[in-house]
Amino acid sequence: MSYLAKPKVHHPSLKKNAIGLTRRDYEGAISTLCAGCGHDSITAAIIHAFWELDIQPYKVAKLSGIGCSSKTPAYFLREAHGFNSVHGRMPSIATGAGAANRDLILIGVSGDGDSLSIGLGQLCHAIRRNVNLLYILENNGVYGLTKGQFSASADPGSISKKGEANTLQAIDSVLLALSLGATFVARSFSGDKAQLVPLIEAGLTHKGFAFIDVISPCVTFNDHEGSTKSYAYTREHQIEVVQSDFIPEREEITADYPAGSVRDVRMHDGSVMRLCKVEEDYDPTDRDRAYAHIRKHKDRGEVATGLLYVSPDQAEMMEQCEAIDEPVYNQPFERLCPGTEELEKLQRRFR
Amino acid sequence: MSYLAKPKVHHPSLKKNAIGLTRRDYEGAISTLCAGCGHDSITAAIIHAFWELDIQPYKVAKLSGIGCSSKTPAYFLREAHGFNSVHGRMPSIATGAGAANRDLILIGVSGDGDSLSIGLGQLCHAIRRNVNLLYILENNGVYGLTKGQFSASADPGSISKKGEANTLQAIDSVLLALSLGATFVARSFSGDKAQLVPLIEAGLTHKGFAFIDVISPCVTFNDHEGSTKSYAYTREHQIEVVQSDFIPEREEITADYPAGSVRDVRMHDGSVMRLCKVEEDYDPTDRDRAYAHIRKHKDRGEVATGLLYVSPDQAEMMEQCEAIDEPVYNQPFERLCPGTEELEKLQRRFR
Amino acid sequence: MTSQVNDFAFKIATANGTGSASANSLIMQTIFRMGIPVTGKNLFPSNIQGLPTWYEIRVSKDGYTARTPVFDLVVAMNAATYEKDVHEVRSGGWLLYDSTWPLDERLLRDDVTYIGVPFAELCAGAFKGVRERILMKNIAYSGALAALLGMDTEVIRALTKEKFSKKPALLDSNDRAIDLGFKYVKDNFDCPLPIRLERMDETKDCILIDGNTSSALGCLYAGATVAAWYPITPSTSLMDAFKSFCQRYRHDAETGKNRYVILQAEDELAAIGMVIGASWAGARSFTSTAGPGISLMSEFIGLAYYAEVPAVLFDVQRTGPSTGMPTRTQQCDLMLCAYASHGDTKHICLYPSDPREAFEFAPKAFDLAERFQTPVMVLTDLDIGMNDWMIPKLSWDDGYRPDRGKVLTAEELEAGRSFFRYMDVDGDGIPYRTLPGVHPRGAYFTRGSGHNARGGYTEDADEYQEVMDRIARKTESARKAVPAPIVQRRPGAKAGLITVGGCHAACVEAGDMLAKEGIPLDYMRVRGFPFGDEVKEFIESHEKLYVVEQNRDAQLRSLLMLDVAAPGTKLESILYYAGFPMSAHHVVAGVRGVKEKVLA
Amino acid sequence: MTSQVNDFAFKIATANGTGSASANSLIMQTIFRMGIPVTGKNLFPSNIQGLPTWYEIRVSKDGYTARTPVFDLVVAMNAATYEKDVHEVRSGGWLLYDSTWPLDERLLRDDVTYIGVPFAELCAGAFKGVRERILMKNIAYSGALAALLGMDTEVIRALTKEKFSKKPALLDSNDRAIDLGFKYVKDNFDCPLPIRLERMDETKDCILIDGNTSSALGCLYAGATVAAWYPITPSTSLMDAFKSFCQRYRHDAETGKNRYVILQAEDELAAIGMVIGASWAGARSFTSTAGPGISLMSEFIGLAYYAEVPAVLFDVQRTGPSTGMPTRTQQCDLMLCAYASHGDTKHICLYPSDPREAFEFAPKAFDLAERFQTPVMVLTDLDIGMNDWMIPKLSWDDGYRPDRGKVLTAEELEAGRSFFRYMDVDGDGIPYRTLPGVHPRGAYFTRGSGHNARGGYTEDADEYQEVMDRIARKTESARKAVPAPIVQRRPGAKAGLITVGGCHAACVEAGDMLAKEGIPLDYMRVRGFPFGDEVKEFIESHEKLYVVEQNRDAQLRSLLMLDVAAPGTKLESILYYAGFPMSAHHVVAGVRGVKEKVLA
Ligand SMILES: Cc1ncc(C[n+]2csc(CCOP(=O)(O)OP(=O)(O)O)c2C)c(N)n1
Ligand SMILES: Cc1ncc(C[n+]2csc(CCOP(=O)(O)OP(=O)(O)O)c2C)c(N)n1
Ligand code: SF4
Ligand code: SF4
Ligand SMILES: [Mg+2]
Ligand SMILES: [Mg+2]
Repeated sequence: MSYLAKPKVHHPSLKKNAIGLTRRDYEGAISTLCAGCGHDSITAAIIHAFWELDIQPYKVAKLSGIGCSSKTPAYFLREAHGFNSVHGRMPSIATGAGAANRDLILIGVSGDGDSLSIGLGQLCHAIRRNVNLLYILENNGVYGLTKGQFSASADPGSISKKGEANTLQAIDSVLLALSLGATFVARSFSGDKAQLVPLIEAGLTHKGFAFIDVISPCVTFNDHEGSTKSYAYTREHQIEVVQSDFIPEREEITADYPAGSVRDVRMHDGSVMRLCKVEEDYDPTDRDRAYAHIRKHKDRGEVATGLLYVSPDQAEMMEQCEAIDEPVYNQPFERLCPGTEELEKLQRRFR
Repeated sequence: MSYLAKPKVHHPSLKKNAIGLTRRDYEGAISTLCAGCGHDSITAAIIHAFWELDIQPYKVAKLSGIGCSSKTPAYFLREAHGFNSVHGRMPSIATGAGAANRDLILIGVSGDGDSLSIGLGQLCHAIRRNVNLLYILENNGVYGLTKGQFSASADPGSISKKGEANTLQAIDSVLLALSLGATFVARSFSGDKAQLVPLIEAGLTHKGFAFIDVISPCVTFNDHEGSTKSYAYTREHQIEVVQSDFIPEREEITADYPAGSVRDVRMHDGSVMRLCKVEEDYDPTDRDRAYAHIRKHKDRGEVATGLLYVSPDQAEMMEQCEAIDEPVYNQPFERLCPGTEELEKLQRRFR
Repeated sequence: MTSQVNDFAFKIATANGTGSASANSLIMQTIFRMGIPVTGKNLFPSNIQGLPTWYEIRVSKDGYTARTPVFDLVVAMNAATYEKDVHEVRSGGWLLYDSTWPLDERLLRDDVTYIGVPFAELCAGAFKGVRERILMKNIAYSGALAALLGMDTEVIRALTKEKFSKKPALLDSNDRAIDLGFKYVKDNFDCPLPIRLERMDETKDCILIDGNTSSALGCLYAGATVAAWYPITPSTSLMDAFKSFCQRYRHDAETGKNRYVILQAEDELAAIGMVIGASWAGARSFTSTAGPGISLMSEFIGLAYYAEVPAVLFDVQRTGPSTGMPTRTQQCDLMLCAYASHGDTKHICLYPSDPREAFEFAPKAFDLAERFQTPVMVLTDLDIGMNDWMIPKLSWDDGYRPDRGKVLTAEELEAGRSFFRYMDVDGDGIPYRTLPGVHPRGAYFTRGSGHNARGGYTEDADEYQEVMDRIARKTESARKAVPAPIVQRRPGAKAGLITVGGCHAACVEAGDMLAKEGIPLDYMRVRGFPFGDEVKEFIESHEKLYVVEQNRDAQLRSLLMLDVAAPGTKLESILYYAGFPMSAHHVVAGVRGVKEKVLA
Repeated sequence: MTSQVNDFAFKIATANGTGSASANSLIMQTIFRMGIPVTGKNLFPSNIQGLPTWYEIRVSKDGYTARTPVFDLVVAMNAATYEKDVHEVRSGGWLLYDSTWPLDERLLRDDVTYIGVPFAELCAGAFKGVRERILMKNIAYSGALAALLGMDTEVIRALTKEKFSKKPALLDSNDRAIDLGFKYVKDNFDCPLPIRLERMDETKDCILIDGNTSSALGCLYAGATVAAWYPITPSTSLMDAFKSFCQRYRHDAETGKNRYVILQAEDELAAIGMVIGASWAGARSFTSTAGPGISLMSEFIGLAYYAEVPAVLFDVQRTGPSTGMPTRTQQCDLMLCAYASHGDTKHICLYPSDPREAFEFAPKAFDLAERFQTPVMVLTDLDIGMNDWMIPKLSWDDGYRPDRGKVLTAEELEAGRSFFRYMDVDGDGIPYRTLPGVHPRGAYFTRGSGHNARGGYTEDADEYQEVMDRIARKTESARKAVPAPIVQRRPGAKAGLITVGGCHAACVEAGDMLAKEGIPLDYMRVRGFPFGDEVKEFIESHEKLYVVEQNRDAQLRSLLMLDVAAPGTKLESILYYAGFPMSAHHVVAGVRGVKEKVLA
């Protein structure tokens, strides 16, 4: 049983954030995942991001499906409500929760089996709806909890622990999301906290569906030689195509970057995602070029990571529904029920 | 009630094909769809294609889900088995049928509701498996049979018959298929039989999953001003990016085209798909360029049609399974059951 | 039948999508406004255009609203079903047909009076364009019927005026079409027929409404704010109605914002997931579907049951199994809804008998769902949901306030009130819950996996069982909370009639018929599951009980045996499941049949 | 207990993923090879590494194989559950623990003998590397047990040799670890304990096997060629086993091609769809799943029922509802499997009681599915499926030929034999079917929507009902075809014990115990649904019946009431549903409890 890997960043671990909470206040139950599981590192990054963003834990709702990855919401934000639903159906739960209470800060955690096999339809449609949700796909290429079958993200030719080669095409969740019109698409690696934390922060700030696919090796069933989702393989083939830094609203922006190399994307709440374009020809606000770029790396056997695409200004679900600004779930009954008189009037129609 | 639109091509309609059958022999029950429904034209094209390919109707299995489109398998090939399954689940039925009897010629007909909403997951995974199946998506942007709700292929801003504008992103099945590694991707228009027939012929010949999205206007619920799936709109915005002609194996190929403008793609059975590249920079064997090209037209508000991408040599499902060449369903029992002696031996393991 | 004044039935045969619907509702409304009790049953195909469709209208001065299979008059406007339709006329009845074309000799019956009106010809003369001629032909037969049955032409005029107030052109052509039919009949036949209408005063406190519309209205009044659905016949019009009501009553004029959210999901699994998510977050949320949807929702229904999340589902039943006959009615999901999902599960079900109860049970369903923190199923059917029923006007109590159940507020939590999600604090089996985003002390982890009374994950045998046993107690206590059965006793009755839902109308009528025959029967209609004590008592107090329902496998009988230990030996099934609404004739024949069987 | 030779139970507590599994099976096999009846129950968590896990071993010279909750000895290797484990030792029993660290005073019981062995210390001395030390610690305790219980060291040696024949290094360290434990105990305690093993000759015609493996073997022998599945505990190992059997027996050496297709589907809906598609095309096809899968398959199951397509489903039941406790056992899907899907549906179910019947029922399931053209469910559970059972060797009749049911061949069709898909030609309710791709005259359109006897689409009331009634007759006739119940009568018995599946072992033992107490009970174990006449007769011939099952809501009792009109008043439920396999103690206590209840 592994305890939470504590964040490795460099300030005393009991430092308080703007609302007076330490990172401990953002932790949850002790993880029951295997020692070294990538998912635990992602949990640590999530804790760090919420802490840095000064978010009140209880304003958050944590949602998941079923799988080792889907267990992780129990391991962070103990003061937030959690909903460990059924396999592959977290997106619909999140959609409903967001519809009822748009003030909730929604974070969904899923796995590649949960998201790309049984849950593929719901994931695609949540993207289409642009539900205001941070969706983290903890991608290890296998079904961990059921002991290591290939998932739909397993690459063709990747070798299972039993030694079998996968023959099927892999579903690349990032390309899929781009094809479906996702408004925030990122990919990262559980072993790269420095990259992951700002991405999570940006995702939480993004208004709409923020999709982050995180390669998260399964040490027990898919971290061996021949696996393309192992720590070793990912370290070798990961290429950060755009390095991003998240700057919360209140901090004013100091432009100490060599001109040209930097691009700021302003999120709807005024905060800024600062993108240092590691690669010249790359533009993370151009969907088609982003797509082509990722494919180009893919063809080279590389895994492009970073904030791959963002379009901060598209209407999220509740805006499309033209819903009131307050949550609908606790509207006073008087404002919901037309009452006797109206019923009288109304019934003239039915005579 | 509309009777089958008879093929409009120019030879006497009772001409016999190589196996001595007339097009009548490829027809089915009388359509019960609305007069003018695009689906009926597709049915006519299917009948024509099977006839031209000299296929024995009874060797075919016709599969569908639920919807007006899914009713159409009853309207062609009366001598073929049909399976009108449940809503959105035709791909799994087809996968199973193909696994049991790989000699079956499988054709699946579906609608945009059937394929892109409830059935999205199964469609994507059938593509991934490269099931040896011709899949025709009769795309009208609405749920016809349930009276005109928007489907997932309805374009943002498209106006419903009730006058409401669609706010959601459209799922473009062709881009989706390309992202998922589909090996044969085409788009056509029910009103363009000359284009549709050769595509169906090529699709039937393709070894693996052949996907054809056919814009097929719903005259009753989505053929009005403001709809982007109406006859008028489609006629105006359809652009044939690659004009294709199907040349069955036995006919030798006469190269009477201006050199350079033509490209032949040889299908696994020796037949040839002749592509006249209407557009210079287009290469239907380059997945990424095809994708970019389609997007380019989309951004211009155009609908690219034709054989958009083909890769004839990838292993279809049964090859990936390394299954025997004959169907497995009727293997002699002796070859399947190890018998008493083996059972004796085997059980030593369990002592 | 003795007198035929205001007491007969007729049937109109047309083709789908030829605009006969408006003609039929015109006829219905006219009779209704003449103060005469009337019901209509629409028998339509699973098709958009061209297939045969029938509309049955029953006029009953005694106020019987059940379907009757005996037709005094048939209007045969569809050549495709001509032969079938001629056979449907009762001996001594009338057939109204389009005499533009000569009638096939073989279709002539000498026990039927044929009334030929050259509708096509008349309309060809009076209207331009194929489409309009087809439409007007159907309006014209309502004119003919007006003359034959003695409808009040003033009422008709008034109705067309209201209907086409904004479309003068249409108004004109409709009126002309009506006159065509009316005049021709007046001039060529002596009217009215022995089956005819005479003004009454029986409908002034009633309305004509379908159950999907009234269910939607009930959800609006109950304060439902989130609805998620996937289109499926015959439930689609429920959500359509809810949407239009919301647009009218929940749209904030100034801000232009909506006080509701309706989500068309990608399928039924997503729809129920959205409902559960919304209910979990505190909204009154519901979905509407039909049998196939309930099957697909099964896994999620089990989650809501075990994790104790409220949810309201309307199952507008249609003929099963599988796709079955989507445009025919049945009561075939009774067992499924009561026990949906794997593992030990049991669900609260409500069974409205008509659109009025559908309206009343909607708020009840939300109250029960939130009180007992569990899914509640409201089972109607295609007949209740899509046909126009004559019912007493709907009424509403402005004093009604939703029962949101045991939800701890931020204040209570702030005040340090202890909270363990699945603990039986009050001894009623119902735990307290909290909503997300309200207070740190309210936080807990909702899960469908094993959990203990404190809400923690568990694989411990005792902890698991403690929660399961409490949930069982909770569901038990719901017996007292669901609507009690309707019970009517008749002097001298030894046996009883038991039924559910839309069979009510047929059973009431059958009860009267049987009583006249000297077979008085007590009557009980169950309205909620699990069944209350009254149900048990009624069964115990009779030696023989006829259980009337619309499915093949006697599902209501099964529920009675399982839930209140009704001895099967007592329960004689009367089943009708061919897809049409139940009629009194079926019930009477059934009772007689059983009696004979017993005697033999 | 009087004698403790070959008649005791012990329990080993370790942590998940520390390799204790191999130690435990070594112990099991040693006892088994000593000719002594033995069973093991593995109680593992829904987790991959680190959580507590227990392995229970029961030695029974009388051959009782049910779980017993009374432990003479507990091996406490997991500090996390130390306290719990100490309490599990029966009074007068023994506790074997790792004495490397001093024992917590508070855990000392004076009615228990503590046997301390410094496993960690011993292994630290003997092995290098953390991982190996942890693993070897677990091997070492088997050595200690060998000494304490008097296991035959020759047998152990032989076993390790076989096991590690290809890994000499591992063989060496294993043997050394065993010696460590063995020696230390020999040197420090007098061995063996009063609870000890002595060679017998009771196991030579038996094997140790789990039900998932034997089910898979049954499917292989039945000639299944297409399998589709989605991973889910506890059914996953069934498909794993099927795959490895196929690789061994269905792989064509020359061509390198496979005479089978196994598809890992994207979910359970797709899995059952593939099975239905494959069966429709003529293959013997099956899926394996657990409760949540059956819920998700519900819609498709209704299609197969109504369109009459064969399909075989293995439901390896686990503790529900919802996700429930995936690694605990229950019999909680009995009702769901019998009636899955909306509309009127009813399914053939088979209930094997152990791995041997699981093997035998597999071919039976395919025969029934193809004979009756309908889904057939084989219900096992986690206990049967995943635990090692001692059963008589499996046997096979080489004369067996699959019953492919009424399938018309190309020749028959060519010969002009008329074919109407849904017509009752033979009067047995079973129509003829054809396979796609075989012959033009065989063509028909399979659909879940309304169809008539000729296979055409219909919305006609009579045509629809004709097909539904025939299907009901067909299912009725299946009563005679399913395996008959096992019935055992005892002289002087007035009451009876009824059970299903894996409860058999506990009921057999309980029957003997109760007989000794002077309460002789007749016994019936149902094996197939719908129930045959023998079931009805057994119930009618007893005034009181105890129904033993592993679920909260008495689902078997419900099925008996619904399907053979068993009067509820007769049926007393004995329920255990906390997740562990049923034990005789529960049954005996249950019977006594009811008797007391009755007396009181
Ligand atoms: C309906 C249903 N089917 C199957 C399962 C079994 N199951 C649990 S987790 C899982 C896959 C998990 O894989 P993934 O989502 O990648 O999570 P990981 O364990 O790899 O993090 C499966 C198939 C289930 N719980 N529910
Ligand atoms: C499980 C289930 N849900 C809903 C329905 C109702 N339904 C029938 S067809 C259909 C949509 C059809 O749309 P599409 O696939 O686009 O076909 P079209 O009629 O437009 O050709 C729906 C929702 C159903 N039959 N089954
Ligand atoms: S099995 Fe794999 S995914 Fe699951 S906890 Fe262990 S390492 Fe992580
Ligand atoms: S409703 Fe639309 S899709 Fe359906 S048949 Fe009519 S035109 Fe075609
Ligand atoms: Mg995974
Ligand atoms: Mg459509």
